[in-house]
This record gives sequence, C-alpha cells and structure tokens, in this order.
Amino acid sequence: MSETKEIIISSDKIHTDQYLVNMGPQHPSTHGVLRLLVRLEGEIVHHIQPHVGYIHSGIEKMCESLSYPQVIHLTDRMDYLSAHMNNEAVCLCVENALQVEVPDRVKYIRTIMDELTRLASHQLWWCVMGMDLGALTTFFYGLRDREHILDIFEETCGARMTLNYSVPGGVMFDIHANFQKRVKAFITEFRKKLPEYDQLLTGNVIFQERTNDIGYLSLEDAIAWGVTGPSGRGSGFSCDVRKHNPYSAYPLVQFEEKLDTRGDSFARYRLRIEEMYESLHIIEQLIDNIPEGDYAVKMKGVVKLPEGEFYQRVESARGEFGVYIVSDGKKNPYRVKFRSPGFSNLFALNKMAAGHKIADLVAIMSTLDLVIPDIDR
Amino acid sequence: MGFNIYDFSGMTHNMHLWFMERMSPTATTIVEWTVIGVSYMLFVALFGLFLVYAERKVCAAFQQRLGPMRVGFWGVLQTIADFIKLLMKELIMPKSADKFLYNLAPFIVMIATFLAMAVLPFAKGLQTLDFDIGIFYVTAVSSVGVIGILLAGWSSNNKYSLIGAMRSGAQILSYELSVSLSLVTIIILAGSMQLSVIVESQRDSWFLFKGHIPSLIAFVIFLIAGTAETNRGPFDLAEAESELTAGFHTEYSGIKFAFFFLAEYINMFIVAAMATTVFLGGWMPLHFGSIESFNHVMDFIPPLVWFFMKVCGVIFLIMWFKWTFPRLRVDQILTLEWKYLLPINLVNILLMCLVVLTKFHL
Amino acid sequence: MNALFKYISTVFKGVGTLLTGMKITGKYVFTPWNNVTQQYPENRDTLKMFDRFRGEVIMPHSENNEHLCTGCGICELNCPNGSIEIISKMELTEEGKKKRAIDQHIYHLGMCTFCNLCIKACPTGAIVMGQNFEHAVWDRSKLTKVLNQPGSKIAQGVKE
Amino acid sequence: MTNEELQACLTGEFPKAEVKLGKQYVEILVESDELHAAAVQLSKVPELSFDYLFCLTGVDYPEKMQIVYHLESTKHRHTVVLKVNTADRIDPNVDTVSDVWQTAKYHEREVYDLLGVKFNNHTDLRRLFLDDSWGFPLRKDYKDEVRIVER
Repeated sequence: MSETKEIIISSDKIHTDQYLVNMGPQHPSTHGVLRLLVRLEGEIVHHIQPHVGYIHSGIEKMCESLSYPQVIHLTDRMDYLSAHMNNEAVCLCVENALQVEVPDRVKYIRTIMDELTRLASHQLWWCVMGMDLGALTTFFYGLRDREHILDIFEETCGARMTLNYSVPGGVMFDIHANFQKRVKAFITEFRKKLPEYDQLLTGNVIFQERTNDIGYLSLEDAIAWGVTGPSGRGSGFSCDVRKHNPYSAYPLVQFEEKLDTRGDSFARYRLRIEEMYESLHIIEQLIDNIPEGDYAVKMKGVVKLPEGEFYQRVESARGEFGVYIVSDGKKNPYRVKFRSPGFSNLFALNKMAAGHKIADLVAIMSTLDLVIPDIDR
Repeated sequence: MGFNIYDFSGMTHNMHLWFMERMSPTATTIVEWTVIGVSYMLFVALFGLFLVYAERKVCAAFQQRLGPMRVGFWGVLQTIADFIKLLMKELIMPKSADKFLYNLAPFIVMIATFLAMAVLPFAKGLQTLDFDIGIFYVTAVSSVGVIGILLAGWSSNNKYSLIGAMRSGAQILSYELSVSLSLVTIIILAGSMQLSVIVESQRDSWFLFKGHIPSLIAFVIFLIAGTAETNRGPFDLAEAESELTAGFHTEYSGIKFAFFFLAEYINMFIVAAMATTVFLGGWMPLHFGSIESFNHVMDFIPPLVWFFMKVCGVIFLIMWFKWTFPRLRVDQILTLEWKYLLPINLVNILLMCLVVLTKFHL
Repeated sequence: MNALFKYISTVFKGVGTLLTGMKITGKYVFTPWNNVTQQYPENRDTLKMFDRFRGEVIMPHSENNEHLCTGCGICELNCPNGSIEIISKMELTEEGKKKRAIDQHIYHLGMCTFCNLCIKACPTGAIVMGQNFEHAVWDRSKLTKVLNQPGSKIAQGVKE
Repeated sequence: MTNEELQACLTGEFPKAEVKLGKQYVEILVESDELHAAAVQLSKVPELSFDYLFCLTGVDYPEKMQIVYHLESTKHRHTVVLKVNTADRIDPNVDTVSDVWQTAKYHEREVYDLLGVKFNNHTDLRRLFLDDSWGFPLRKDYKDEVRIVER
C-alpha cells in the first residue's frame, strides 16, 4: 500500500503518529462491503481512501450476453433501493432507440412507481441515518412506514425490492385494482408520520450539533466530482434530471427542485426530507388522473436495437443514473455502461470528511446515502 | 429470626447473634462475609438478567416491536438462554494482546461495580456498609471501573478498542465532576453524607420536592451525568456501534464479554439506586403533607418494593434517553460537561446554599 | 448580560427539543397495541401472500393430470440465468403423426431470480408464479425441481 | 444552446476534430494526442463551459478502443459527447482528463480496470475493483472458462 509509507509525521514539540484504520469491509456503518482506509490522528480524520469492488458482480459484462428485457432484471440488483428507476432507465433507452411512443398510462404508472421508490429509499435512508448517529429507534420507525410502500409494490409488481416492473414498451402488469386506494391511504398516513420524523430527529439539538457545518462541499467541488442527487443539490448544484431532462410524466406535474447552498450534512439531510414531501406532492397529482389505455405497447418478440449509441439519464433516489448502450444491431447490447450516482458521490467523501472526527465521517457517509452494489456494479 | 418486611435491622441483628452463639467471632465474620458476598453475587446475576430482559422489552416497545417472544412465556427465559450461550462460547484472545491486562480488565470493571453496591440501602436495615462518608465512597469507587475500560482498550491491541477506551476515559473523568457536584448539592441540603441518614431525613418529603428548584436541577444533572458515567446512549461513545464496531470490548468474547455487559447494566442500577436514595427518598414511601389516609396506604407498601419501584422508574427514564437520542460526538460530550453542566451545577450549589441558609426547605 | 440570556435560552431550547423527541417515542411506548411485529411462523395460517407475489415457478395441473405445456422452449430462451431446462420428446399423435411434447420441465430454483420473463413469454400460459416462499432446504439438489408431474400429459386442444 | 448551434460552435472551435450531430447529442471525435487540449478548451471556453462530466467509459471496438466522455454544462445546459480513439487496441494509451474534471480520476481507474486503457499522467492509476492479476473483463477477447458459462 502506498499510504503506509507516509503515515509518520512529527511536529517540533510533541511527537504524534498518524495511524491507519480499516473501516470495513465489515463495518456497521458502511452499509455493505465498502472499505475505507482512514488515516487518523487521534480522532481526527486526515485522509480517506475508499477501496471498492468487494461485491463487484460484473453486471456490465453479463449484460453483453443478455437480451434487452433480460438486462432490465439485472439493473434491479445494482441500486436495489431505486430498482424501478434503474429499470425505467433501460426501458426508456430502448424505447428511444426504437422510437416507440408509450401510452400515457404507462408514463403515469412509471412516474408514480418512481416516486414511491424514491420515498421508500429515502425512508430507509432516514432511518439508517438516525441509526448511524446512534438513535436506534428511528430505524424501526422508518422501516415501519416503508413497509406500506413495499406492500403496494408487492401487490402490483409481485416483488418487494427487485421489482422488474418496467419492460420495453410499457410495464409488466397493469396496476392492481387496489393500487390507487392503497397509495392514497399510504399518502394520508405518511403525511401524518413525516412531521414526526422532524420532531424526533431533525429538531433534536444533538442531531443539529452533529450535522450543522459538518462535511462542507462547495458548489465547484460538487460539480467537479459529479456529486448529484440530494447530495449535490445540498451544495446548490442544480442537477435534477427530472427538471432538466424530463422523462415519463414529469413534464406534466408541478414540483420544485429544492436547492440548498449550505453544502453541509444538514443541508443534504433536509433536502431528502423535503424531497419526500415533493414526492408525495407528485404522486397526489398523478394518482387520480391515471388515464385509461394499454399498459404496454406490443413489442416484437425479440427486441433488437438499431446500430448506434444511446444514452438515457434518469433521476434515481441517489442522484443521476445513466445508461449508455452501444448496439451493433443484434439482440444483445454490444456494450452497456451504467453511470451510477453512488460511484461519483463516494469519491467526494475525502473532500467532505477530511479534518472532521470519526463520528462525523460516519454522519457524512450517511448523508451521501451510499448503496454499495450501486458503486461496485 | 424476627422477619419483618418493614424493618430488616432486627433480622440482621438476630442473625448475627445466632452465628455468635455457635461460632468464634472470627468464624462469624467470615461466615457473614460469605453470606453477604454470595447474596450480592446472586443479586447481581439475577437482577442483571432481569435488566437485560427489561431493556430488550422496553426497547422493543419504544420501537413498536415485541422483543424476544420465543424462549419461555413472552421470552422471559431468553436472557438465561443467552447467558448460557455466552458461557459456552470460546474465549478468543488476540495474538498480540497484553495477556495479563487483557484478562484482568473485565474483573476490575466487575469489582468496581460490586464495591459501589456495598453501601446502597435497599430497605431499612438492609445495608451492608453504613459509612458516614457513603456518598463520597460511591463516587470514589464507581470511577475505578474506568481503569478496567482503559485496560481493556489498551491491552486488546485493536485501534477501535483503543479509541473507545480513550473516549471513555475522557468522558468518565469529566462527568465524575458533575455527578459529585450534583450530589454535593443534596449533601448541603441533608447535612450528611451517610446514606441511611439521608434516607431517614426524607421521611416526610423527598429531597426532590424538599429542595425546590435547585434539587430538581441537581436531579436532572445527576441523571445526565449518571447516564454518561455508565457509558449508555446517548453517551455510548466508548462502544459507539456505528463508529467503532463495539469499542473497548471489540476483542472480548464469551464470559469476559458478559462481565462488561453485566457491569454496564449493574452500573445503570447503581446510578438509579443512587438517584433513588438521594433524590427520591430511598425506600421511604411517598408521603403528601397532610393527607393522612393516603400516607397510611403508602406506608402499607413494603420499603423493598418502594425502593425497586423507584429504581425501575429511573432505569426506565435512562432507557428512554437511550432509545430516543442520537449519540453525541466526543468534543460535544466535553462541551456539554464543561460549558453547560459544570457552570449550571456551580450556580445550582449557590442556589441550594441560599435555600438552606434561608431555611426555605423546612 | 445578553450573552448570559443567550446561554440560558440555548439550554432551554435544547432541553425543549430533547423533550419533543421523547414525546414521540413516549407516545409509542405507551401504546403497545400499535406494535407492528408480525410473528411469522406462528401466523402461518393467516398469512396470505398477494396473488401476484413471485415465489416460485409452478406448472398447474388439472384434476386429470393434464398441463398446458407444449415443450416449445420459449421460457428456456427467455430465462436470463439458465434456471429452466426443457427436455422434450417425440410423441405419436392419434393420427399417427410425430409431435414434440414435454418430457421434463426442469426448474433450478437456486438459480432463479424471479424476474417473471418466462411466464410472460409462455404462449400457452402453462407456467405461473406460485405463492410459496418457504424455499429453505437442507440439500441443494432439492432446489432442482421437475415441474410437470410424472405421468401428466398435455391438455386437449393446446396448440403450439 | 440547441444542438445545431452547439455543432456550429464546436466546428469553429475545433477545426481539426470531427463534429457530427448524433441522434441525441452532438458528438465530437478528437485525435488522441489532442484530447487533453480539447478537454481544457471544452471546459474553459465561456460559450461552452462544459464543467460537469457525468459519464466516462470505454468501448472495445474490433480495431480500436474508444473512450467516451459525456459532458454537460451546468451554465448553458447543453450536452456533448467527446470521443477519442486509441491507436492501439492491445495496449491503449490516452491522456488523463482528471485534472480538468476531478471525477474522471476514479472513472478512469474503472476504465483502466475493466478495459486496460492506460491514462497518461494519471496520479493514481491502480485497479479499482479487481485483483492486479485479473485480465481486462470488458474486452471482447476476454476468456474465463471457470466463471463464464457460454450458452
């Protein structure tokens, strides 16, 4: 390791050593198998070197031998918390390449599913954030509310996390008869629960002290490091793909892209909470107006893309998710690249956390909302 | 032997006489020590198991869960099953650990807890040592435990353990001050450090009510500092699960881990018992000035029950803190102590002096 | 004086936010009947999965031991993980013509990702998703299943 | 700027490069020895100011390796695809752009890891996901008889 050579520094008066600590691959707060090689001086973090690849599963390589509908089911397994956004990205890419116009009903369903996925992901992020800061009860409150969304998914899609709901040209099934009723019930319920999140954690003086002015990331750094999603918007980087490159039913709905210029942990935290309110708002606009029609257009049995390169950007729960497909006209893609938001976000960690304490490193990592399979792919 | 549920002093005295009749004074002392020791060990083991079970159930209730439900009725035997599991587990020692200190550390922590328990008055006459410096003694010996934690962190040869131990050292050294000062507030009010005297002088009204606002502030500070002393959330920096995996006891397994675990819970009991004794009238029943019938009904409940009811109430409060608040950072924990608790405490002592000098409490 | 006032208000505000948090958790601890725990193995009788739940691939058989599978192999082609293997055989029809039929529809549950592509692709609707989710077994070989029952045959009138 | 305007602007700025209007984005193909200069120009010229690199990847074509940079300007909100072909497919070399866009540092490490493209002047060019002894799995001639089952 190159880091080990440069660990010893000494000041004039007191001799202090920096030391290396491996956080991970098995560590409670890395949420998976991420390894951070942290150079510490006492409690102060001096440098963080992330080591990734512990669950690199070669999804991009696998995709090269799969047909397009089969590619979609693998994207569930990358960022398992924004499974539907990943599905949708590939579907939109394939539809754009084939110039298929999907029915309005599909657009509405996909958008509602997107926002439900985003809510579920942010709920899990919220409870894990609390847990990383030591408030263990938040974990169960977040999961309790997330369960309702997962039930909605299970009823309509047949699975709770690996949905595989979008298919090229539409969605796999029509929405379940109970779907609208359940979603509306959930919104009413969750609108009551969301203020509790604020009372329990956001307002708490300990939490405020732990997050305010911690992990500052400037706007320039956010753009240069490609930090997107709520993490980037917390630094004032306007990067919401739903606004700038709208897809599905997003052009039809009213919503705000929340920005915060403070760039600290609390800004990133607050933006995610506000994004939950926005998601509820978007779903409320769509849920009663799902137009009648087909839930999928008829596609050929074997989907073949024309020769060329196609790129599709969507806003996943963590940031900008991109699919880059190079096709040579066959039924499998020639090359697939997934631009995962977590990958770019992770490597800005050193910028944010250097100079803070170990406890802050954990908090900052939490506000980035990392999902490790998303980084490793 | 004169068993009286309201007053144990007769019983203990009779027991002493009974032994003296049959044995030499030396043998009597040895036998009495053994009896006391065994009963303390039994109490620690059983009450520790109860506390672990209670914590799991209370924590589950806070989190809208049920907690352990499988072993025994509502999972009452769960902690016993866990304890058996811990006993049977392999004792792992890191290769480059300092073997002597590594093995010594859990015992120091345990011994400190036992020492502190010796002066606690459980009921009238049910007190092993009745020093005239009881409070002073408790604050002194309860900080011996930190040596065990420091040794554990140092000898494990693990960076996480070391960070945890250092945090714990800084934390306990600072919060010891607040604990003592908040107790000093009450000593001013009571005029004695002897625990039995303190309990006795709360016969008509608890110090929490007697001392007006200063004693309320002292009680809150004692609870906060006491929670910090026991390394419990939100002050569980020494173990800080999400930061240091398990902190100072990362490398411990089996029964040695169980010692740390048990000591944490018994320390929580000691803090709660001290809070009960000093602020909430110990084993004294709840009395309201002139409502004779109410006071009479309260007198009917045995002191032992009163004591444990109050202790459990305080423990519930401490658990409530743990399951609600996020953890503090290491510099904030010191900020809280030196910038908030200590100045407030000093002002509070002044206030209490005013109360006592003006005889406002009588 | 101003600083002192600020200090005191900080203390009170801080304690206030802490009490707000304790109020929330306190609300739940004193209403234990709102608990959300599901006691899974105990509630097996009442536990009902959603009808679209994707537990495993099954092939429904009628009471005459007839299924709808023609052995065309489209599901095998559509499976991304190679969880399905079709072994077909040639059968003589009543008119004396040779016709392809299913011999064994082998399903490797251990490799399946429950993506539903085989069921969507099946032209005759012979396979569906079952609701069983208790797949744990002691022996991995038990995860390889033959979906068509022994002695079963294709139902009348099913065309490829 | 619309794609057509952007194309005109880019043609003016990069006379030597090949600028064409793709299906979605304007594509600009530069020579590999001009890559770094082009990257600096793309990020610094005020009308272009492509400051946000959102995707960097490589594609293994039969004769060459192509590195593809997807760039966006957060000021003007236009997007361009910068492409560069390497001369050699077996031992490909291009200049790094990690000094222009910081995020490229790790994206380039990923491309090096999976495709074996060496980035000149990269400060920390190590493999990211895989072992040092591993091949370059995203190359089309990569063989792994143990882990890859051909159907």
